[in-house]
Amino acid sequence: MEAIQTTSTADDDEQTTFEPRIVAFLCNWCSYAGADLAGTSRLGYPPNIRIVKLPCTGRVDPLFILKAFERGADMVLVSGCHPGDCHYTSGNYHARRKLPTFRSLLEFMGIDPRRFQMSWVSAAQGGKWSQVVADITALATELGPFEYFERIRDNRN
Amino acid sequence: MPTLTVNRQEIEVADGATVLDAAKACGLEIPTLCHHRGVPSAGACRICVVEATSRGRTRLIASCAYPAEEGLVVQTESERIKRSRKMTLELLLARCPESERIQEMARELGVDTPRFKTENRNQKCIMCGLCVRVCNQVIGVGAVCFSGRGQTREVVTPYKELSDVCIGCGACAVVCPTGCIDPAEFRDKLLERIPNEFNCGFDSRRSIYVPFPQAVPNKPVIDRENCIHFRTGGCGACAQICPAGAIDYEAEDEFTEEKVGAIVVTTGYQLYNPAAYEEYGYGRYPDVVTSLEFERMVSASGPTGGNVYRPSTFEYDDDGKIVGGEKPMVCVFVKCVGSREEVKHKPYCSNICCMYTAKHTMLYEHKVHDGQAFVFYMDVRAPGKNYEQFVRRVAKEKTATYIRGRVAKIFPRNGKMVVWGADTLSGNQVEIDADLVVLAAAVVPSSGAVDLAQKLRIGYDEHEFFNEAHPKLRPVETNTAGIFLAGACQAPRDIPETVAQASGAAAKALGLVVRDEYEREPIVACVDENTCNACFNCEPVCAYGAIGEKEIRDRKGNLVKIVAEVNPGLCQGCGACAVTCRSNSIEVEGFTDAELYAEIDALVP
Amino acid sequence: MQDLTQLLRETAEDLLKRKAVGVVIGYGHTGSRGDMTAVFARTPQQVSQLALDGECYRNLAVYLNKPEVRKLGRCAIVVKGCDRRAINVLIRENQIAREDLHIIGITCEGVGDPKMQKCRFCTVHNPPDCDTVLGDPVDIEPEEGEFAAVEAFETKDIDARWNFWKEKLKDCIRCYACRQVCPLCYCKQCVVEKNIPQWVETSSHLRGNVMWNVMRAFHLTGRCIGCGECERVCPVGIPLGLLNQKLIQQVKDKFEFTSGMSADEKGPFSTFDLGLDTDDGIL
Amino acid sequence: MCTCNTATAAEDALMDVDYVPYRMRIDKVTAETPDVKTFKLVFENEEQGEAFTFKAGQFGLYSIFGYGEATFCVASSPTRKGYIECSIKCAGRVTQAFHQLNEGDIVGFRGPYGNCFPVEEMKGKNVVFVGGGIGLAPVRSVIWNVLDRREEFGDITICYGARTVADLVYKDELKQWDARDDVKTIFTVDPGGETPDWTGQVGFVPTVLGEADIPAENTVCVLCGPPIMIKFSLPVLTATHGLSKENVFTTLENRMKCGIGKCGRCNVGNLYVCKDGPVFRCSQLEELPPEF
Amino acid sequence: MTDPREKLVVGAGWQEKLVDALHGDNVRVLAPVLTEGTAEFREISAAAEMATEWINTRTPVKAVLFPRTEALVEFERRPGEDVQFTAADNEAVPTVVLGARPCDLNALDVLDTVFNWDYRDKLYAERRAATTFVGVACTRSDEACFCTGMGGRADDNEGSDLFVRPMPDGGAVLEVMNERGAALAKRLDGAAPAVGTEELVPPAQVGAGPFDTEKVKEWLDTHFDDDFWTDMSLKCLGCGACSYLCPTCHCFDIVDESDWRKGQRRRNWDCCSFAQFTKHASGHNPRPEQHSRCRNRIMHKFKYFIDRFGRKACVGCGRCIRVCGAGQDLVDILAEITTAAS
Repeated sequence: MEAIQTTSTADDDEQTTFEPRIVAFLCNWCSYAGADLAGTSRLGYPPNIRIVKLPCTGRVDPLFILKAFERGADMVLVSGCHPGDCHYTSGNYHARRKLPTFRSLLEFMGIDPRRFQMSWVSAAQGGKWSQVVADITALATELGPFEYFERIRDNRN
Repeated sequence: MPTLTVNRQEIEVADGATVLDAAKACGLEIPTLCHHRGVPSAGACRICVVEATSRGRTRLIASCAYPAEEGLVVQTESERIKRSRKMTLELLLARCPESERIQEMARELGVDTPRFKTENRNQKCIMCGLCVRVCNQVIGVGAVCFSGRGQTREVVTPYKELSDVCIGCGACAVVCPTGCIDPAEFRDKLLERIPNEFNCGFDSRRSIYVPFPQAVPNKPVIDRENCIHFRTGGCGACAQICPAGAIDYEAEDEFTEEKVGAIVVTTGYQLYNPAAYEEYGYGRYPDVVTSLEFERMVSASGPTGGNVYRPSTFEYDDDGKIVGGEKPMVCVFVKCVGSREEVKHKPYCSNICCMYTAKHTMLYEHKVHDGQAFVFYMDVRAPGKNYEQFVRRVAKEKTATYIRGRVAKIFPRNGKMVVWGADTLSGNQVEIDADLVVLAAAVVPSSGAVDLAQKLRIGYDEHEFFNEAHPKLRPVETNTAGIFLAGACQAPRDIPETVAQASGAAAKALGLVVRDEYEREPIVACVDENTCNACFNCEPVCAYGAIGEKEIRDRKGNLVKIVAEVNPGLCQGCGACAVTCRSNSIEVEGFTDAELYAEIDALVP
Repeated sequence: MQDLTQLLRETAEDLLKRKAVGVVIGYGHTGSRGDMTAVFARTPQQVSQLALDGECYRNLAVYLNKPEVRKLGRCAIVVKGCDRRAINVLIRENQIAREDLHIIGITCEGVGDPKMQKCRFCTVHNPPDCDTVLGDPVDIEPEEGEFAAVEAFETKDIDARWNFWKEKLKDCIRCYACRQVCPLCYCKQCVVEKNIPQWVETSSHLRGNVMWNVMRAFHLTGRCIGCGECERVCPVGIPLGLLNQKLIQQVKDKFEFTSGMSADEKGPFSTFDLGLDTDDGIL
Repeated sequence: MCTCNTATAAEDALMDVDYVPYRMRIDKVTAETPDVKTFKLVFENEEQGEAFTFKAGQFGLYSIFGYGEATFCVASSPTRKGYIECSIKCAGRVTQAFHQLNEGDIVGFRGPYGNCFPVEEMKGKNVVFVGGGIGLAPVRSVIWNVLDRREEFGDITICYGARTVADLVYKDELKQWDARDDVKTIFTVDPGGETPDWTGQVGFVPTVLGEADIPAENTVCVLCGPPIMIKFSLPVLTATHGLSKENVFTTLENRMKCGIGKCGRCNVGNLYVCKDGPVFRCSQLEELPPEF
Repeated sequence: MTDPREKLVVGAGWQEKLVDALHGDNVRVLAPVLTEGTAEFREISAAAEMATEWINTRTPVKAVLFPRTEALVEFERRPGEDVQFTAADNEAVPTVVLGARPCDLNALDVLDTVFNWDYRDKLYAERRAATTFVGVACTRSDEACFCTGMGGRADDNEGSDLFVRPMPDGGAVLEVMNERGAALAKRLDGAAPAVGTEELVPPAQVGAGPFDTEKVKEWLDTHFDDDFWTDMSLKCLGCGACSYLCPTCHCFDIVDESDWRKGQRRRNWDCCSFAQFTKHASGHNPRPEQHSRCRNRIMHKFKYFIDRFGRKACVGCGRCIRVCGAGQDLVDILAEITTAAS
């Protein structure tokens, strides 16, 4: 996968120093292929995204999301096939129930729901992938470092 | 099964057969007028009389209506019969002297001029009632009937008015022995011509038809929507006529379930509808056609028999066949109609248009020797073997004038289609008065491609072309195991490419199905029997029904517990079950919790 | 209530005498302090320990998962409407078969003094599908909206929410009383006990505590019947019921699902509904 | 329980423990069976290595940082200095992680802890070693300890069995022992576990042990293996061969966390297996609550 | 009750002075602070934060010496390098604990024993040495309290370094129990020697009569296998609340918690009621059933610990009764055993 770094045009010093870390869980068949397409199509997108390939968004356990936050992710993205297009028939339908519910729980806990994003990006949507990453990176930059877990990372007690 | 004697020949006929049938079975010809195979006989015209002897008594009977009784002795040739027929024809000729059919029959029986005269001569109708019977008893509509008695008797519509009862099927006209019926007298709107889809609707077909000459299987099908039998319950003419008894109206479309080891998807393409270019007027101006319509025209088996005519001038025969038209002397071909149009249409190149357009110009030249062809093009893309040479030949032989530029507008003027375009090489505006404009419309996937893809669980791109597993390394496979692609359903492809891909797909499919043992994907789920709670929440989540129950027994065979089990042959490894399992007792090989944990762990230092 | 106690004892005695059950799990005032706790009557003599009153707030369904209790034979169990719902979930998740239970339902106007919060919006005062029902049918309108507490909490802004939970969860000592008392936490291996990999850290610090409590709540999505036992037993007073209630609200609003209303239902995460599910909030 | 231990224990007593392990480097990894590997560990700090002593039967806590600690006996002989060996069966989180390691990797080791086999007490006596599966590891430490001082002991018999030929550990050493004139060896595999070229016996350890010729007088036994094997071997040793339970020694493998009598995990009755064991006389075990 | 070495009288407001003096010396002061209906030991910056009316803290004072989680070893793995590890920074902070209850302080003896009986637990020992405990006589009790049943008293000064007997006017009689207490008492300006006739707030009356723990032990000695265990454990749900909040329970777990780069080896409270507590990696579990675990808990407190260390491991603080979600009652269990024994 190739991600061509877009040059940051931010003139604000603070903004240029903060590079959000975004962990993305992508389904193998649609979004991962879409990201791949973005790469082979030489579409640029911010390099802040770190991808975990999964067979399907249905494989995304909320544990993964929390663990990513715990480990220092500023944002988590889950991206998969559009509804109806799941390679496994219904994995994304299950994800579409489970993960937004989890997001509402996070929100209830006081974790900004915007820190957990979901998208549907098909294998042919290299352009959309590039756009999604650009958009959420901009959002993550705007939201700033996610410090809830950072602060308790080395918590002794 | 009665047995009777016809002209001293014994014959056994089917129950319900008529004497006429028996005679025919003996190879004897009996003239008829009011008889039609598909219509119940009435013995109205009495041309078909024969002598029949039963219980010692000999009479003249109408063979078309008289039942073939057991022991009946029939004589089809005799003076008495001849006299009777002559008399009948004399009378008919007197009534219908102009009818060619009657004249012909009269000649055969040696009747020259009738001895009788009638007031209202020159009728064609012989009052045989065949049309009334066909309409009532066969079509089942009853749109025509007899009216009046004796001299004033005539065949009319009820109240002599055009009625909606008539469905305009034209059966009456077909059966009329004297050809005196024009269905237009019964109904203002006749049954619509059924456009022949294979010929792009240029000509028509019947409601029972063979879809196209090379159809597989090459057998007729009934178009239920248009078939009179399915509309009124009547007709059934085709069933009566078919000597093989192959027509079965009861036959239903069936869903058959087949278990297969592989599927090759070859659903092909269709043309982008150029009506989307309003400025080209496709659909409004008959002389603006698509390349496929042109292709049908130049085909020897096509609607025009290989002649190129301007569609606005098509001449049809009674059967709806095109028999003539005006040859287009100036023909303009427009390429890239819908292709390579990022904004409103399709951004991709349709791949095949350059080559077939070059071919079309050549065929056009063959068909219309002194015609003039122009081609509007963006580029000429001819990257196949010998393709470039072919295009050069077209240019060299001047079969067409290539104009690099796009067409801005097409409109009719003085019976011509005016084509406004640009020649970007010379920088000039071009105006051509064309007789025919052929649009090389973009290639798009067949309608229903998305539905099919969703059924098969194969991917498709934003243009609805199916996705191959890998553009370079797995071009004929899909991401779903056992499903392969060939041809234009995957992307615009020409014939050699399609054939090559189809061969590859076939080989791949065979490679899959000929094996005795299969390798399954290593990425499947497995259940930890020790920790499984047997809640079976995973079961409904599995789209493949791969989760079953497993009984755990101790050494003595006592049931200890039941746990979930994954059938690795069915499992596709999506992992939805693993997430549903709260105790994390299901792992997906290759995407185990431990592996994913390590990945997440390492991603954010 | 006294006569109900009598009725219960008679029922239990009959069941035990007939050997229709091996144990009657009910309530009783036990010990020197007389707390209303679980009583396991295994002989007709022991039925005198059984009692019913307004303090039957425990959810005894949790004991149906205990192997030690199951060893005693077929169970008769005293349930209120809310507890009955928990049994429905257990049946739907194959943890117990309906025919292995004799359910003694007690109609309930709410328990505790003052009434427990869950009783104020209860709609299952009369437990359905019981083998024996004790008490007259109760018809009470809910006193407050089911999600009043959730809605009240949600008036806090996002940072205030986090600060609230941070302070609460900091105290979690990881005694797992919430898990052990939950009738629906029956996993042979809790996610926190799975150590390859160790998703949930076991140390009692905020990082692991957040993970544990969030996952505990999430594993009850579409399952929790809101008996409130987790919150009641938490030795450090974490309002766990609020988290559960939020998820109950979510599945009700989004998936039109209320857990435990029938034993045949499918959990909201075992199925999906193209008519209900939306792409809201998905890019 | 054994006198030789008290010296060590006294030295360690009231030593401050901060749970920081020795830094050890893996010197050699030997695959014993499909799921057992033997790790040879050397001290990174040479001083520590020189000062380090232990007794046969003692255990330690081996750790991989990020995965945790696990308890194993030291499988090498105290007579062989400068390194320790442990044989680890792949079972849980730590052992799985151990199996991923390679030579040169760093691990932690805390120990030695616990008591030991009373090698001094065995002097002048006939010694029978009975091992099953991975249970040979603690026995091996004693075997080499005894063989390295061969002249001090009487007849030596080694009876070792595993489920299959593949499951036999220390295959090279089995050959070495077999080749010695001064050691009697009985090697066996469970019925069905034999290979065509297997020259040893076929049968369960208690069975072949019962058929073996073992002197009843002046004999001690070191017995280690799966609980089921111990359960059935013990009567064979006592009833068939006439050994006293006092003279049969085994080790317990309770779960431990601290190794130093604090964490409360290994308690059996009022004993701390980590302090009062892991080596016990079979007569002692009979008096303990059956919680091991 | 142990005889104090010295008795002092201090007037109302003595806590303020003491806390201020200690803060001046950078000594951490922990005291019960009321939080949502219960009290917890928290670091205080002024005596006013301290609870005045409380029965006992939710968490026992053992947490000061033996926290519910603490780092033992710090480790770090840099790419391409071997793992590095060091002892965690656990430097003991000089601490004074104000307001510990006699039962909790009694319990320290159990912890002292365990953490020092053979090897000395460095972390515990250093914290112990740096901490001074100021015990205070109970003036209130609740129905779960049963220190008297275990031989304790509401005004037992055993285990305190300095023991406080409150007076109605806010003053107190302080008993100096040892050097640490004496050192603390020195900081109290205006303390006068007690005369012995000071009016004291009467100590709380704790309802439980003394148990004959010897009888209990006798019964336990001979009833390892008994239906009693099955019966009493039916109710138990196997959580760790009672152990975690028990002032004498000291079982712990050692776990590594880390991300891929660095982490800590931690010591956490553990509990013998957990089904996983003794479970081997092989799946074998020496205490597979709840009754064996419940039995172990009772046996450990009232038999094993006595056998080993000569004292029982229960001080009657009543926390296990208060927190038990299943309504399990240790007093009742002991009563039943006593009945069975007679």
